[in-house]
Amino acid sequence: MSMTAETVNKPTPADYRSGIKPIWCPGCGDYSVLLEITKALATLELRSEEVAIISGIGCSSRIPAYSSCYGFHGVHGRALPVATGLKVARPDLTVIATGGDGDGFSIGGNHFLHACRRNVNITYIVMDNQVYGMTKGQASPTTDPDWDSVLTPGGTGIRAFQPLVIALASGANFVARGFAGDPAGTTNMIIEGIRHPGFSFIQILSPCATFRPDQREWRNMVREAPVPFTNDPSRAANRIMTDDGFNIGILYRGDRPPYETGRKGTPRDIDTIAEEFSV
Amino acid sequence: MSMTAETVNKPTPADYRSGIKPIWCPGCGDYSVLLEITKALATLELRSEEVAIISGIGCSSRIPAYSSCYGFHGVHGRALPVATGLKVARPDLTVIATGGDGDGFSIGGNHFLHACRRNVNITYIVMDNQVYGMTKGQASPTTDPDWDSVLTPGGTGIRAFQPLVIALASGANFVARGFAGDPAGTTNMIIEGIRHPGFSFIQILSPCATFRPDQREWRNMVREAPVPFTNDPSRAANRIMTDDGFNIGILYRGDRPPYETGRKGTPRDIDTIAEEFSV
Amino acid sequence: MNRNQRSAKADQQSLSIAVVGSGGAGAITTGTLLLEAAAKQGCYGILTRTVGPQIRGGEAAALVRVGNAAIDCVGDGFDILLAMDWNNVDRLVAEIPLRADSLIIADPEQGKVPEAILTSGARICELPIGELAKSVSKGRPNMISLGILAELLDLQSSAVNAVLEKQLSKKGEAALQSSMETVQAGRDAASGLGKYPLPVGDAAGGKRWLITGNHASAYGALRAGIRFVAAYPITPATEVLEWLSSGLAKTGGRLVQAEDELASINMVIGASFGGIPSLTATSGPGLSLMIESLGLAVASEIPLVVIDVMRVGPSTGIATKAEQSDLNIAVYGFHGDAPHLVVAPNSVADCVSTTQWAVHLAEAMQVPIIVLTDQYLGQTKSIIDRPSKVDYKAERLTTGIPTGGYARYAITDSGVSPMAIPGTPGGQYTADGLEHSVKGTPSTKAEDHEQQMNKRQQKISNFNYGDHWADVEGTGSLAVLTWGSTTGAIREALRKLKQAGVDDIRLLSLRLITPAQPEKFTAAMTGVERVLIVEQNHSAQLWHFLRAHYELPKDAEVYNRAGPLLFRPGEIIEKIKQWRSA
Amino acid sequence: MNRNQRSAKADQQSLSIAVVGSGGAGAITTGTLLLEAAAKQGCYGILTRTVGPQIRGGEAAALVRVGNAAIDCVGDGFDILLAMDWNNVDRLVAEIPLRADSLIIADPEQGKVPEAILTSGARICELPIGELAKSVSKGRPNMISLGILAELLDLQSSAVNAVLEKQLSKKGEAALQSSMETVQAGRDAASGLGKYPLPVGDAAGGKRWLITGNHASAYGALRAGIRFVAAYPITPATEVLEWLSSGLAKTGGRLVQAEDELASINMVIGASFGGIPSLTATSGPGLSLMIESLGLAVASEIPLVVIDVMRVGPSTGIATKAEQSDLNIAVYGFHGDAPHLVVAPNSVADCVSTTQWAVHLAEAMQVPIIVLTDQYLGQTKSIIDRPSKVDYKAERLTTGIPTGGYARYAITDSGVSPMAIPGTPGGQYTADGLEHSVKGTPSTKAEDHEQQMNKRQQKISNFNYGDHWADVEGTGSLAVLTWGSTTGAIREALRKLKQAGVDDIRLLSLRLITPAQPEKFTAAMTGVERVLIVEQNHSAQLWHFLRAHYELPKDAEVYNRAGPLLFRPGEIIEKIKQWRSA
Ligand SMILES: Cc1ncc(C[n+]2csc(CCOP(=O)(O)OP(=O)(O)O)c2C)c(N)n1
Ligand SMILES: Cc1ncc(C[n+]2csc(CCOP(=O)(O)OP(=O)(O)O)c2C)c(N)n1
Ligand code: SF4
Ligand code: SF4
Ligand SMILES: [Mg+2]
Ligand SMILES: [Mg+2]
Repeated sequence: MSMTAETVNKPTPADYRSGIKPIWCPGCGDYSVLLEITKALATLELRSEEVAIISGIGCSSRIPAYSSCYGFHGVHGRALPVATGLKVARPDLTVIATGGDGDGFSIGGNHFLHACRRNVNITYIVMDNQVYGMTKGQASPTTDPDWDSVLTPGGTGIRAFQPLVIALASGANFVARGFAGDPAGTTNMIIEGIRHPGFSFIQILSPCATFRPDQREWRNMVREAPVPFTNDPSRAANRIMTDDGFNIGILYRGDRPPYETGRKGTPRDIDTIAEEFSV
Repeated sequence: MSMTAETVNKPTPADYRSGIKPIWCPGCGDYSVLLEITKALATLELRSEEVAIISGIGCSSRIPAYSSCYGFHGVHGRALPVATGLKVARPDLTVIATGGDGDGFSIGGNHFLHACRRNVNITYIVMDNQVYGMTKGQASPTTDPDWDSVLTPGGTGIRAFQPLVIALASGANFVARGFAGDPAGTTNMIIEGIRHPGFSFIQILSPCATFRPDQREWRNMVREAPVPFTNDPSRAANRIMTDDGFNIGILYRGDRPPYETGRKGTPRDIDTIAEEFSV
Repeated sequence: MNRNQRSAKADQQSLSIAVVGSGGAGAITTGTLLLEAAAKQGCYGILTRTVGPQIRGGEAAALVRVGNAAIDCVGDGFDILLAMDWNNVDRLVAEIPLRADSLIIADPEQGKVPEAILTSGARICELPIGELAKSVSKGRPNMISLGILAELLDLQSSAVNAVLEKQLSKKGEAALQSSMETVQAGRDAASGLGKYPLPVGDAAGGKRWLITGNHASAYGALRAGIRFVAAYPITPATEVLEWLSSGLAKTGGRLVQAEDELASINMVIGASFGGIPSLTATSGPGLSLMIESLGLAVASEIPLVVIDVMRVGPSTGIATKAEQSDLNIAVYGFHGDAPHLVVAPNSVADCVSTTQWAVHLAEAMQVPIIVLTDQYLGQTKSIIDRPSKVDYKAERLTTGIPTGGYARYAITDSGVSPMAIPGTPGGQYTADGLEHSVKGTPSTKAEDHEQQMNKRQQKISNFNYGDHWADVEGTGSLAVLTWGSTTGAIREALRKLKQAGVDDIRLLSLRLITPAQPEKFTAAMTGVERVLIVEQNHSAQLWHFLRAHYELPKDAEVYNRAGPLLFRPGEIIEKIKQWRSA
Repeated sequence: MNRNQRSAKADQQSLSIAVVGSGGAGAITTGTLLLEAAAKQGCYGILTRTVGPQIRGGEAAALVRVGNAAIDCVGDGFDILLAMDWNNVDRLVAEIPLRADSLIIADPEQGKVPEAILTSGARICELPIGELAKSVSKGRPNMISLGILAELLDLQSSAVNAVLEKQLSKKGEAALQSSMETVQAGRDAASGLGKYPLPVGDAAGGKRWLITGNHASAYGALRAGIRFVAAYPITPATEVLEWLSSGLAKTGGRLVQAEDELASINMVIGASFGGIPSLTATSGPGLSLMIESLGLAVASEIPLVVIDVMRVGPSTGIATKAEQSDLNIAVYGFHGDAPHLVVAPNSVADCVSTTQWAVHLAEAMQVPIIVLTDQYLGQTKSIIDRPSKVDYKAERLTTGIPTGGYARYAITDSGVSPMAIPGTPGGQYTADGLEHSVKGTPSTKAEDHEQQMNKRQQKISNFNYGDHWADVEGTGSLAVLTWGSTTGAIREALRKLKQAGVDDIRLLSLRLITPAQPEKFTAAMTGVERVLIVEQNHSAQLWHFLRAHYELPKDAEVYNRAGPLLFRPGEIIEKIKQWRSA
């Protein structure tokens, strides 16, 4: 969608959709997340050419091309550094990183840690289906230890990764958990995440219809978090470490100043700079 | 040191030293850590040929060659996967991974997360000097945000990484913080770490005499943690998140069963297995 | 190893059948059952599946080719196209060439035959597949389709029933009964359409295997002694890892799912340092991530095997399709000078023995080896002769308990130094990626570097690779040079040319890519005046590699094409004719 | 660009001085001050430092070579060795060849002259360096050493005092006074030893720069318009990043320290996608980690620059020493077919303009480029002529506001498609590492793959690289082919041979490694019958590359050697003599 001067009406979510048909399976949670993202962008009335959506590889990582924003579908696990470079170099843009639990927490885990620490003003949305969808059903870091797969029969035996706790422990400035099937709540947390300065992390439980049919049950398991968000990271961490993974809502809002990307300096003449070499 | 049948005396720390002279600067904390590791091995009376010390790249990562155990000095950031592969394949060995804060938490951060989760029975000792020593003084993840360096003048502006909190949040089974200049305490926590089943993580504050002369002050700043260890990870995390980084001691002992490396199965004849292909 | 023992028949015949349908229609099941039934009747054959970009529910085609002798490539065209529907078939049509004498079976309910299909001029025969399925209780269109094809191909009912029984064993008697009835309904409907009789070989009777290249590689690795695997899933290599997961469990080995490929390769290094033969499998993007640590394995002399199941590049490329474009990275993709091995099987059957050989070579020389297969070899289901037992084993030169100062990287005649396995008293050393002395002590001295570089190079240069370095077939003054999966189409082309009286062309299919074998090459090429190099990639990687490392005749031409369209024998024949008369 | 404009003198002379001492002795300071004072007097020169494995306090040597014309390589031997002590000097001795007519200055207090030094037969002169230092209040042995050398070389006091003043500006007047006195004490002590007069050029007077190759590359990048850098430190590339940190701050650019090289390359991709010319610098191990994402930049057509300051490989190798062994990985180290650029400066001065050119090329063709320098070029302090201004700029073909459907990957004559920069309305597209149509939509079709592969190849094949692709110097029927830092020694060797009457040898130093330029090469090589390829690595990577991509005369020989011992002109002369008469 290009908003020229004539486009004076309020944008609609459809304005943020490209014409490309998703490759997702029927019933995949990612359809809802795509809708929620476009709704959030429409509500914020952002110009689609000033938004960039950056992803890695996975079913969920296909999202950029389905939007009418600028997009980058990079390699597996590297969405966050691409988004970081873009935002630091171009602070004027709204930068959103998206992807899956495998992309973000397995191969991309280190960037996740450091993006939280660095606190660049971007929003990271992970569609967590507790499985590698695109490679046809292996355990991801968020998969329960006893989930059976061909690669790890009987389960990995490894306890599930806790993305929200790690985000808090590493310094993310905004932390929320949503459910794909809760359009209003999820749209709202995306809006708030984009608005919040610094690194905002939103985990969205997004069922994989094909490899995790059991996740159909999620609809009945999620509930609003019983208490409102806090700005105390250790309290927030404590709450999340002791919940069952199905409390949804904005859980933490911090006030660390975002990574200082505005450094300008008065541009000096290159020849003057070079004088230091002169004998 | 090879302990043949004749070697009946109790081993001494010197038995665990190779003849190679460390390349470290005078005053480097890593000398003490080397001594503490050899003391722990001697106390445990482990046979040096049944111990493997695995590291990445950095001043601190040079340790393996200074020991008389089997050693692996791999590439930057990958000590933990090497150690994991070795221990899973050879559960009979005692496997210790060692390295620096840059090696372990910057380039190696993802393996740190996943090693904690996986909980393989190895001990990971990080000599934290809050700097890249080997590359001559750049900020590491644990460096304070305002520490000045040529690469990041005026500081990185990024808050310091909290290794112990991340270890707890990811599932490490034993968590301790030591100080290189506290031989008795540190030796003891290495002994306990090796004894404890599962993944044991020990952060040792180990001053860099050359690039962080300010760390000479650490001697006066460390103190024993005011409360004994807990087995509740969120309580431990809470304590560490609120301390000043100078409480030393064993802070957490968990009871998650270690990664099951003993899987054997009755070895079946390969030809029998192949029958599944037969038409 | 000269492969002339492979089952070749004077009059080899084959039949190609494409079954297409949108997701859920069951085209792949139809094709698979067809192939299995044909196998029971003594056929050879292959099934390649081509699917749309969707994870599930997209269009799909089962491309089956069956015949009376080993089949190692897709055919020139399809004899029969059975379409359960036409959903998005335009995305697949380039892979299903039809001729005027082909037969198209279509369900009129599914709408008009698409333009792209019509242009072939093939005979169209409309059968109400969907209707027919509904005529049987719980009948499914894919079983009607199987019945139609069974009838056209004269498949024996006993063979079809046997595969149905196996397929439906868990679904109960009623499901089996319904399927058998549906198949019969399909047979009845097709009874008047003419016959495309199956070119049948000898009855299989346990002499054949139905296997993919990925399973074949996995099995070869297990047979050679691999007992540790670190895994990170990636298309089209995942099945190697998945099969080994259960294979290792049955043999006392271990598999760890890693957090990424940086971890998986380093886990493999750790396990192999511990004395356990170790492997991982991946595809291009994963191999790229392993490069740094593969260099570590070279420097520290740790044996290991990486199977790279190639897909279309660069970058993410086309994950589900084949290309031979990772030769460069496999051979040259290390920083510094890093002598190591690269081998490539050239058929599904060859995946067994070449992977087995690879394990042997890695262990014998304490070096990393990359095995290059591709999506075609890896994922094509193939009926092959039961592989003969070759006795390549993982045998590493280790130390007993050393007396006196042990030098891990000692200079020896072969270049291979006895390796101390942790646990061995007196063998303690530190493996290092830093340049080092013979003892492993880090060194910045030029003489140590030179000595160790010579050693690393010599141990692989001096090794005797025997006949297995290449398949050399035929004689004559012309030669076609190739490697990997492209070999299949060339073999078939040359066989057909020979039948047509052209017998002055020899085939050289390189199995050992690096180190180069110039002496063997020269011997194998004696008398050759002109060469044609055939490969499936855009920049002619093999050709450039051969130029760099071998002496080619001046008259050398390259015939290359990027993936994913596989070479067909007819194209090769065309090209060869043109080349001969040039 | 033909480099014949470089300052060459009829009678070029040079003098080599080694200053050694254990850590803290200040050998490097002595050498640096010596070089700077010589620069003030109009000399050209270089200082290479060689240090032990220790981080601090290990043995160290400052190897200074000064002369009356540009110096681009280490000399054949040392005229003077000044040893403040002999601590671990055996680790350095291979780098300090002495002749019988060399002068060794040693402090008798530090013990006997080591055997390895004695064998040269050089004249030994004992001076009580330590004692002398103590004779001055706060006197330091390295200032005595500077005095000794100043006396031997006839360095003007004004020049020495000027560099001391600069060096000690922050330490106050007393320190300066003491240093000057100490220097004088050194001068006095050396007064009877004879003279090794400095071969002086014209007075510098602002016409010269004292710079390392790493700073030169960084400066060239900034000059071309680089405004974003992602950094992960690694020896010997860190100084490129460090200099750019302050350089960018002064020009409104930005630098981010990344968590690893996987991050740094992807940050660069992100920033460049945003329209900002972007760069990172690394060495072999880091380059290995960037490989996967460099392929992404090729597929998604994102311009970027990676400077690889080569060190000895494989793996961690020898981090502090030079080798030319990353040619293979730079050229071939991508999975899939991934057309991209590789260039290599061949002198410290050339680092400025070649890096500047590299930025221009990357931006002009929307392609990643690798700039190969090495530890010698990168870390050698060199007195060069002030670089002339060349006007290579970052100029990217971007869209205005597109009217109608914008196709990011449109097929154009040049192969370069206008790129929409985020913020441009109507230009929205998704950059993708998956194969795609002209619009960027993922595609698994063979025709899209072929079209995009052709485009990626053609845009770099069709570009006009002008004269800058290589330095071609001289004429004759013999040619020496080389690249990078090795060029310096060859230039000097050929100049000396010419002085001796041998003028049938031309030099071809390749600056544009890939894509190959066969037409220009053929033209440059007209009349050449024999070639000698010289390179600093173990497996002759350049030679193999040339074989693969160029037509070489049949009579081609390679002279290669692994690092870290740099080629000296005398060795090249020897080799050439032998080769000519073979
Ligand atoms: C370097 C690399 N390794 C492996 C892969 C294969 N791969 C593609 S997507 C994926 C995992 C996807 O899981 P997730 O991120 O959870 O996304 P989902 O498909 O579940 O949405 C993997 C392993 C790859 N593309 N690149
Ligand atoms: C892939 C790669 N990138 C960068 C480097 C350069 N490097 C060597 S050690 C090091 C950091 C060391 O810091 P740390 O781990 O804290 O160890 P220390 O020297 O402080 O003990 C770096 C960046 C490398 N060797 N490999
Ligand atoms: S496989 Fe799962 S995650 Fe992927 S598209 Fe299908 S339902 Fe969605
Ligand atoms: S640089 Fe620092 S960490 Fe490295 S050896 Fe010296 S004191 Fe130790
Ligand atoms: Mg997922
Ligand atoms: Mg450190």
